[in-house]
Amino acid sequence: MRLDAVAAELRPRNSWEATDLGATMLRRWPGPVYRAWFALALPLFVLLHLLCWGHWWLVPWLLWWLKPLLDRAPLYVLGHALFGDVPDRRRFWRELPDLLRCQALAALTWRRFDPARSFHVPVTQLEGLAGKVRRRRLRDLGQPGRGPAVWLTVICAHLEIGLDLALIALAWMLIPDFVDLEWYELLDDAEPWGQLWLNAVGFCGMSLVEPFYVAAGFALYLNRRTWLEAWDLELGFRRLAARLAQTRPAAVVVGLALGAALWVGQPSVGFAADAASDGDLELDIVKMRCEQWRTRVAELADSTDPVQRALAETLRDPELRACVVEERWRWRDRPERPAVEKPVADGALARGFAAGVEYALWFALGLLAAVAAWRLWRQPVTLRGRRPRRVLAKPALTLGRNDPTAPPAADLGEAAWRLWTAGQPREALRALYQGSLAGLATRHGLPVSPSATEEDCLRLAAARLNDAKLLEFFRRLTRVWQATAYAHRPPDETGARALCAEWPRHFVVPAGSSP
Amino acid sequence: MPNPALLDTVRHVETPEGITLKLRVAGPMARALAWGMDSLIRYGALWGLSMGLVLLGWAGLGVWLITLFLLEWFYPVVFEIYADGATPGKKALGLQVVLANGAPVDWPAALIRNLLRAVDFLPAFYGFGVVALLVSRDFQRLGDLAAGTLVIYRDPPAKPLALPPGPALPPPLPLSAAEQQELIAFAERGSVLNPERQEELAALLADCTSGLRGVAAVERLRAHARWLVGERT
Amino acid sequence: MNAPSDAISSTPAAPSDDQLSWAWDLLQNLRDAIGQALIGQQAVVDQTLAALCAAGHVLVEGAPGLGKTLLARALATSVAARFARIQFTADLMPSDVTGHALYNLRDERFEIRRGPVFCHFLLADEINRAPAKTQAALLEVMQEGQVTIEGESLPLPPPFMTLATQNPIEQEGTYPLPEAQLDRFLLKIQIDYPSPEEETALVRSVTGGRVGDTLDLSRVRPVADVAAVLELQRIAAHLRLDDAVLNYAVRLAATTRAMPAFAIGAGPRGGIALVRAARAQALLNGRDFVTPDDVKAMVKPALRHRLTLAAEYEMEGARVDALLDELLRRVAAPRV
Amino acid sequence: MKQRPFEQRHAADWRAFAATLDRLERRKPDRNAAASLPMAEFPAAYRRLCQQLSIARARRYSGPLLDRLNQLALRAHQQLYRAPRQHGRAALDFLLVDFPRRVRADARLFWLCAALLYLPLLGMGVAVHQSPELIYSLLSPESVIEIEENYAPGQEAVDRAAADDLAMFGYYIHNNIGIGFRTFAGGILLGVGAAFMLLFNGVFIGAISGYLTARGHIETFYTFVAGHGAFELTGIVLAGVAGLKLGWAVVAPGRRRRTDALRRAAAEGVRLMIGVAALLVLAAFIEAFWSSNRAVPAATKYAVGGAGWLSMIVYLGWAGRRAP
Repeated sequence: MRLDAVAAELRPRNSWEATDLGATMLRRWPGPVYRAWFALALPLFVLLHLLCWGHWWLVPWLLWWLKPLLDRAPLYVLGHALFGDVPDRRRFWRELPDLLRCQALAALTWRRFDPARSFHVPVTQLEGLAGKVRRRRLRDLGQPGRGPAVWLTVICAHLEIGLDLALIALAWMLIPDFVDLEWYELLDDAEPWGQLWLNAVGFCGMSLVEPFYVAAGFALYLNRRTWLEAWDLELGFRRLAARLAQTRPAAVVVGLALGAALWVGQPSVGFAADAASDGDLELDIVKMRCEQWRTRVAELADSTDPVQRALAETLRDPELRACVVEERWRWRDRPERPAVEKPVADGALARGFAAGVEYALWFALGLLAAVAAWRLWRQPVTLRGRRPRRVLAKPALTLGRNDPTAPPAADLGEAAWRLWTAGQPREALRALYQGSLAGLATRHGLPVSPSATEEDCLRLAAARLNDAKLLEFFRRLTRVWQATAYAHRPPDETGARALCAEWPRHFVVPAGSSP
Repeated sequence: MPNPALLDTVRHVETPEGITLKLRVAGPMARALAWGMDSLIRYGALWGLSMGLVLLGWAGLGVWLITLFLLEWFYPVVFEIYADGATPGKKALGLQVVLANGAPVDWPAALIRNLLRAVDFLPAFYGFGVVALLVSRDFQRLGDLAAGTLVIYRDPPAKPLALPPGPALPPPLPLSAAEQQELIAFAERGSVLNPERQEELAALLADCTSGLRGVAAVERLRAHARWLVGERT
Repeated sequence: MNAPSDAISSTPAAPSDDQLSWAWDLLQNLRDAIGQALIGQQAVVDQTLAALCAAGHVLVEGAPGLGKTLLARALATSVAARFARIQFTADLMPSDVTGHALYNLRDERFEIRRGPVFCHFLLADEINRAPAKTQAALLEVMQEGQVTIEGESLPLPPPFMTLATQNPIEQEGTYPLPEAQLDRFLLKIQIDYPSPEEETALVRSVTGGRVGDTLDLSRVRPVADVAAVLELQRIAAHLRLDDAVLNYAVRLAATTRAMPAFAIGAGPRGGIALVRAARAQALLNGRDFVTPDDVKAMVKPALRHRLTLAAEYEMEGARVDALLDELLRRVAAPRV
Repeated sequence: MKQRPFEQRHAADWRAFAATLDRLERRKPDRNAAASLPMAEFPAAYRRLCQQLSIARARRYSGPLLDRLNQLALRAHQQLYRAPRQHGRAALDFLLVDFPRRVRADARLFWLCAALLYLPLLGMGVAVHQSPELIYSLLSPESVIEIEENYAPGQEAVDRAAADDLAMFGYYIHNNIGIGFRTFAGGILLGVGAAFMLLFNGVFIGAISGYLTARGHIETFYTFVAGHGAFELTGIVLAGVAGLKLGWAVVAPGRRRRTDALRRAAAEGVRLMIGVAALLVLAAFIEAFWSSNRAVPAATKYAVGGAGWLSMIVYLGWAGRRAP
C-alpha cells in the first residue's frame, strides 16, 4: 500500500458520509469490482444449481450462506484500487485461491452472523489478523464504528429484498397480458422453472447490493482508521519529511516501507491500552503481541534488504488506542405497523360531525367563488391580463396637446396676425397650425391622433384630401411651422402675412353653407 | 485546495459573491434511515388518528382518507418548505434538502421532488430511486434530478478546537501553507489521537523536531503549531 | 426679426450653411456608394449612416445571407478607412481581439502585438458565437475607445465604429449578449428579407457575368476620408435641437419604464442614444434642425435592444417592435 | 496575519452574525436578539463573511475554522437566496390568469392528451354498448355486478347520509388526486407512464359507461357523472399534459442537457399540477356532495353538468387573455 497514492480524499467524516464514500468508490471502479464479483458469483450460481439438482430451493440459502466468501472479491479489488493499483485479471485469478482459503471456516460459521460483518472483514482480509489479536483489534476499532455498520447490514438487507420485489414487479409490468402467464405462477416455487426464475431474481438483487455493501463497509473501516490514526496527517507529514530530507532518500523509502508493513498485516500500527480507560487489558495478549513484535523486528533487522533493516530501526512500539464518545439515537423498540380499524358506529356524534364538515366545505366553496367573483369585478382586467394594464399614465398622453375636436374660430387668421405684430411669431404660427389641424379633423374628418407628428399629419392629409390647393397650403404651413418651432427660424413678414390671409380661405365655412 | 482527482462526496457551489460553498451530499444509507423514520412517524400518526376517528364512523373514514392523502403526498413538502428543508427523519440524521445552488428549496422544487416520489417508488420499494441514487453523481433520485435538488448533511456548527496551552516556538524552517495546516491540525487533534500514535507521527518529522523523541517531539510540534496559529507566550 | 422666445439647446459652434450643404452632399454620395453594393435595404443603409454620423456602434441582426457583412465592407470602402473583420467563434480568445504582449527573445523585451481592433471600422461577425469573456473584451474597447495590454493603454484612432452582426438568438450555439453590454450599441438594426423586386435585382447583380457567388465591392468607390467622417460627426453633433423635441425623446424613453410589458425599460442612456440618433437622422434628411419625426424614426433602432420583455408578455409571444409601435401611438407628439 | 489573531479580530462579528442567523431561522427568538445585527446590515455582513472565508481558505487556516465559516456562509446564503413566499392573493391570481395561460401555451399537448383519453373512451363505450359482454375482459363479474347495483334505478328516494358523503369525499380525494399525481410522475418514464394512465382511464370509463348505457341505467348513471365530469376529466387530461412534458424533455431535450431540459419541464409541469389538484379537489367535492344527491331532479343535474363544461371551456380558453 502506498498511502501517498490513495485515490480518495482522506479526512475524518461522520459514519454516513463514510458509507457515501463507499458508494462513490463503487461508482469510480464499477467495471473491475463487478467483474470480480461476477467472476466468482456467476459460476457459483450455476454450480449450485447443478449440485442441488432437484432441490433448487436450496440455492438461494446456500448463496446467502456463502456471501462472506463472495464478498472477498470486490473487497480485494477495492482495497487495491483505492491505493492506485487496480488489479488486473491475471493477478486476481492468481491470488484468488489464497483469498478464499484465508479463515474461510470462521467466516462461514461463527462469524457468518456478525451483524457488522462488512466493517470487520477488512481487518481479517486486508490486515490478515487472526485470533485474539484480531478480537482485540476489532474491539478497539469497532466500538463507535460498529453501530453504523450494523445499520448498514440492516439497510442493505432491506434494499436487497426491496430490489428483488422491484424486479419481480418490473417483470410483471413488462410481460404483456396476452402471454398466458399469471404473474404469481412465476412465484410458485413448486414449479422448477418458477424456482429458477426466483433464484435468478434473487441473484440479481444480491449482485446489485452486495458490492455496495462491501464498499460501504470498507469505507467505514477506512474512516475509522482515519479518525484513529490520522492518515491524512501522516500523508502530509510524509510529504514534508520527504521534502526536508531530499538529501537523504532513505527516509522516504522508510516511510513507504512502513506503509507496506502496515499493509502486509503486521500490526506496526497497533492498538494499546489507554491505561486510564482500559485497565482490563489481559496480560497474555500484551505478552503475545510484544513477542510477535520483537520477532518481527528481529526478522527485519536480520534481513539482507537495506530497506527492511531501515524499517526495523524506525519501528517503535506503535500501540494505539483512542476513545471517542459519540451519541446516537437508537430505536428502543419498533412500534407496530398501524392497523386501521374499520369504522363501526354511526352515532349522533359522527352524524353531527359529518354534517358539520359538509356544511363547512360548502361554505368554503361559496366563499372561494365569492372571492374570485369579487376579484374579477373589482379588477375586471385580471381576466385579461396579469396586472391591470396601466399602459401609460394620463399625463404622458395629454402633455402638450390640444385636442382638435372643436372647429377652429373663424377669425383665427386675424388673431394670428395680431400675435405676429405683437412680436410673438411662434405663437402666431402655432395658432395657425393648430387651427388647421382642428379644421382638418372636424371638417374633413381626418383622424389626427395626439401622437401624430407633423410628418404624420402631412402624410395623412396627402392620403385623404382631394383638395390639391388645401393640401398645398397645409404642406407650406407645416414647413414654415417646423422651421419656426424647431429651428427658431420664423418666416419673413410677407410670408407670414400671406399665410394668415390665406388661412380663412381654406378653413372658414362661408356663412349659410352647412358644415 | 482539494484535489479534484480524489474521490469525495463534496459538491462545490459557487455563489454570486464569488466564494465556493462546500455541500456534503448525502447518500443512500442516511436517506434510507431518514425515510424509515418518517414512515414510522407518518404511519404512527395515522394509526393514532384512526383510534380517534373510529368514534366518528364513516365520516371519520373520510377524514382519515384525506389525512392519508395529505401525509402521503405533502408531508415531506410541508416540512421541506417550513422546517429548513428537513422532515423530522431527515432532521434526526442531520440531513437537509437544498437546491443545487445551495439555496433552500422553494415550492415548485419541493412539489416536484415529492410528486415524482411515485416514480422513484416504481416498480416496488424505491427500485428506480435506489438505482438512480447509486448511479447519479450527487446521489440524486429521479425526483431530485427533475427538481434540481440535493440532500446534504447539515451539521451543527463545529466547535472551535482549542490548542493545549503551552509555549510557542517558530518552526526551524519555512513551511508551505499546506504543511502549516497539517501541523496545526496535528495539534488540534491531540485529544482524539492517542499519545503513542502522536509520537509515531511526530517521529516522521525528526528534521523539524531537531531529533527529539517521544513526548518531547510531540510537544515541540505543538509549540510550532501554536506559533503558527499566532499564539505568543 | 424677433429673437427666439424659447431656449435653444444648440451650441455656439453651429455649422454654417456651406458646411451643411457639404455634409448633405457627402451623405448622399455615401448613400449612393453603399447602395451600389447593397441593393435594397435603404432603411438599413440610412440607419447605418445615422450611426456613423452619431459616432455610435451598431448591432446588426438578421438571418445569414442578408448582406450584413457586405454592408460593413461597403461602408469601409466608401470611406477609405482602415477596416478589420473578426469572425467570432466559440474558441476566440480576448487577446485575439485586442492583441497581446509577446516576448521578443532577441531584444529581450516585450512587444505589443496589436489586435484587429486597431482600425476605423471593425466588423465583428456573429458576435454572439463567442463566449462572454471575448464579447466583454470587445465591448470594453467599444466603451472606452482604448485597449489595455499588459498595463499599457493604447488609444484607438478616431473614428472608431464597430459593426457587430448577430444571428437571431434562437439559433444553435449562440451566447446571448448581456443586457448591460447591449447598451453600448447606439443602434440595433434589423435586416429583414428584401422585397421581391429588390431580391430580383440582388440575384441579377450576383449572377450577372461573374464567377463565384460573392458580392463584389468593385463598384464602390471611396467618396470620403477619415477627416471627412470626423467633420460629419462634428456637424451632426451640433445640429439644433429644440427643448420640445428633447422633451419628446426623454418622455418616450421614460415611458418604456412605466410600461408593464417591459421588465427592464430604457435607462437614461436610452434617451441619450435616441437624441444622438435623431440628430444624425435630421442631417440625413437634409435638415439643420431636429424635428419630432427624426426622433420617431429612431425609436425602434435606438431602443429595441435596451428593453427586456416581462415574463408573462414573453410567454404570450409579444414582440418588442410591436410594443414600441404601441408606445409611439400612445405618447403625444409635441405639436404646439 | 496568523490564524489566532484573525479569529480574535473577527470573533465578535461571527458571533453577532450567528445570532442574526439564529433569529432569522427562528431558532431562538429572543435570547440573542440583542446581539444580532439590524436587518439592513445583514447583506453587507454576509459579504464581509464571504471575504473572510476566502481569506481563510487562501491562507489555509485550520479545518475546524474553515468548516465553521463555511457553515455560517451556507446558512446565510440560504437566508439571502430564499425564494419569496407566495400568498393567497398570488394563488388566486395564479388560478385566474396564469394557469389557463399555461394550458393554452401547451395547446398541442393538451389536444394530444385529450385524444389519448377520449378516443379510447368513446371507442370502448361504443364497443361495450354494442356487445356488453366485452366488459368482462376488463372487470371481474363481481365488480360488474357491484357497479350495476350502484346505478340500478329505483333508489332515487334514498339519499345518502352526510357521513357517507364525507367518506366518499375522502376516498375521491385520496384516489383521484393520487391518480392525477401518478400520471404526472409517470411521465418521466419517457412519457409512457402518463400516456398509459390516460389510455387506461379512457378505456375503463368508456367500458363502464357503455355497459351501463346498454343495461339501461341511463338516468342514474349520467345524472351522477354529469356534475363532476368536466372537472375530473379535464384534470386528468391536464395531468397527462404535465406528464408528457416531462417525457418529452427526456426523449428530446433539444439543445439542453437532459437533466436541464427535465428540470425546466418539471418546473413548468408542476405549475400545471397545482391547477390540476385544484380541479380535482373541486371534482371530488362535487362528486361527493352534489352528484350523490338523488333528491335533485335530473334536469337540474344535467344543467349543472352543462354549466360545468361551459365554464371549463371559457376558463381554459379565455381566462387570462390580454385585451386585443
